[in-house]
Amino acid sequence: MDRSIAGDMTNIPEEDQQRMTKMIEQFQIRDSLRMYNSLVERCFDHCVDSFRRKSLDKQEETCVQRCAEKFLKHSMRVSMRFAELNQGSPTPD
Amino acid sequence: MDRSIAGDMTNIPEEDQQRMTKMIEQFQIRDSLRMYNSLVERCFDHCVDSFRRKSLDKQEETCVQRCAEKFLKHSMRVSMRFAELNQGSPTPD
Amino acid sequence: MDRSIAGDMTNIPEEDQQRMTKMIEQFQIRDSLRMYNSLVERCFDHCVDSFRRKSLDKQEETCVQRCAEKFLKHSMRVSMRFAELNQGSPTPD
Amino acid sequence: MASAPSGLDKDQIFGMAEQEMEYRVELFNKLTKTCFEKCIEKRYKESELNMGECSCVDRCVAKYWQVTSIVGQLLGSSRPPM
Amino acid sequence: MASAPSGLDKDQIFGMAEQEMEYRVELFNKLTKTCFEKCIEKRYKESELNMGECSCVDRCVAKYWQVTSIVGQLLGSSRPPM
Amino acid sequence: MASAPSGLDKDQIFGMAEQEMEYRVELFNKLTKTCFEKCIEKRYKESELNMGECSCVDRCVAKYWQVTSIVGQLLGSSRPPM
Repeated sequence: MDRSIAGDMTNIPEEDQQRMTKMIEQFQIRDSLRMYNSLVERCFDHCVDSFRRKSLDKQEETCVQRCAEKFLKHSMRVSMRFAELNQGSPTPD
Repeated sequence: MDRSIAGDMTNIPEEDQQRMTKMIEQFQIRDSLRMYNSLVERCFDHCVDSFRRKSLDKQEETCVQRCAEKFLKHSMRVSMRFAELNQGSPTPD
Repeated sequence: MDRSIAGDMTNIPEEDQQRMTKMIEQFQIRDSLRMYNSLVERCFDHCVDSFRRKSLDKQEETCVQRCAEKFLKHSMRVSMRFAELNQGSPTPD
Repeated sequence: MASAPSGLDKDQIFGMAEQEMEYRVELFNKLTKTCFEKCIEKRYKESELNMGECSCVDRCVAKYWQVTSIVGQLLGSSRPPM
Repeated sequence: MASAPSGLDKDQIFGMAEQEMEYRVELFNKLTKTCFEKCIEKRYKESELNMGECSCVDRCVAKYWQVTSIVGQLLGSSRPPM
Repeated sequence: MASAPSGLDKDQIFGMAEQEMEYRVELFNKLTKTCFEKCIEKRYKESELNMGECSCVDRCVAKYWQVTSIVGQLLGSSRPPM
């Protein structure tokens, strides 16, 4: 997803490249923390509906685990398809 | 919506006004990009439910178009009413 | 919720502590404004469904008031439980 | 706002202005989204707002505004931060 | 981007790059969330995507992309800001 | 954190601290919203939490916390980033 930005970086001074790299890193950290939070929210919401105990039972635990794994696999697949579409349609300005 | 901030800008130095103007511009760009993203999400969600083909059929396309146009008109109407309410109730501190 | 960050602040210079304090303050303001916005959205959504008049009727008003109060009490309870869990499981690294 | 002298305070002023704008934009966006969901026919037969939708939207905005001030009072300020 | 000379403009350039990244990340996240809701079986019998889910996801992404460009055209640019 | 010497690194440290706070605030907000939806009676007959709601909230927070650590393990850290 950083393709066009990376492309723009070839003819700018090194200090700017460093600044850009830092910015991208900060973005990736923030994005992965957000993803973590929404993964927890989504899988909790789908898998936990009973509050008669204060611990997850085995079924809920399995559900959460599969939900999270499935979401990650889904996310990777979307990411691949998304990249293909980005390449398939080069910016016509 | 920038009424009160703009009002405050009359008696501050020019460099600060420039900084404020830039900030407002950045806000407007960010906000329009977010609006674009949520418009796509909303109209896709309302109009596309079948995944037996990889292209939108004519009906889905029309639905998306009307959805987006309707949302924009709705948004303008809300914006007008919102501005009236802001003016109708001057800040009583 | 600022426990670990505050802990880290004991052996850093005063100017950094000030910077950190400001950052935390900014966070708290932003967070309380966001909370305010989502409280309005949630209670409006739960309590207002008729649009034959342009003013809230008594029933809607009471509903909004209780919804908001209840959410605030709920939020405080969650905050207490959350703090206990944070203390109960000290960082194992 | 105009009385703040030093450089440091300026950053805080701009920070506050930024947060106020963020707050207003968010309020407007939530209001727009909520009233779209409450008032707009989702079949999208046409791209215009019909009369029923228009008056629903107007009342929705007015009522949302009132909720804003009820919640604002409850949160301790005499008036929501606008 | 490479033609901007002064220091002040640089901040604006970085600001724009930041907003573009924010936009793309948000687009990707909304796309992922939406297609998960539309295509993935919520009973979670297994942690693998089955064949039906896989092809649904592929088509969902393709269609979402098309919606992106329809809305982009409507908003006045010949092409959504990518 | 205390060992970072130079000015540049400091910005990164503050950046990390900012992101950690953002993460925690978001976690808390999502937890609060989710448990409100799961546990609180939406008829709003009164503004107090009743006994059933209170115990539901307590268990909801405890279970959410457990989900946090299951997902954290799956994402590769031995412990969610708290």
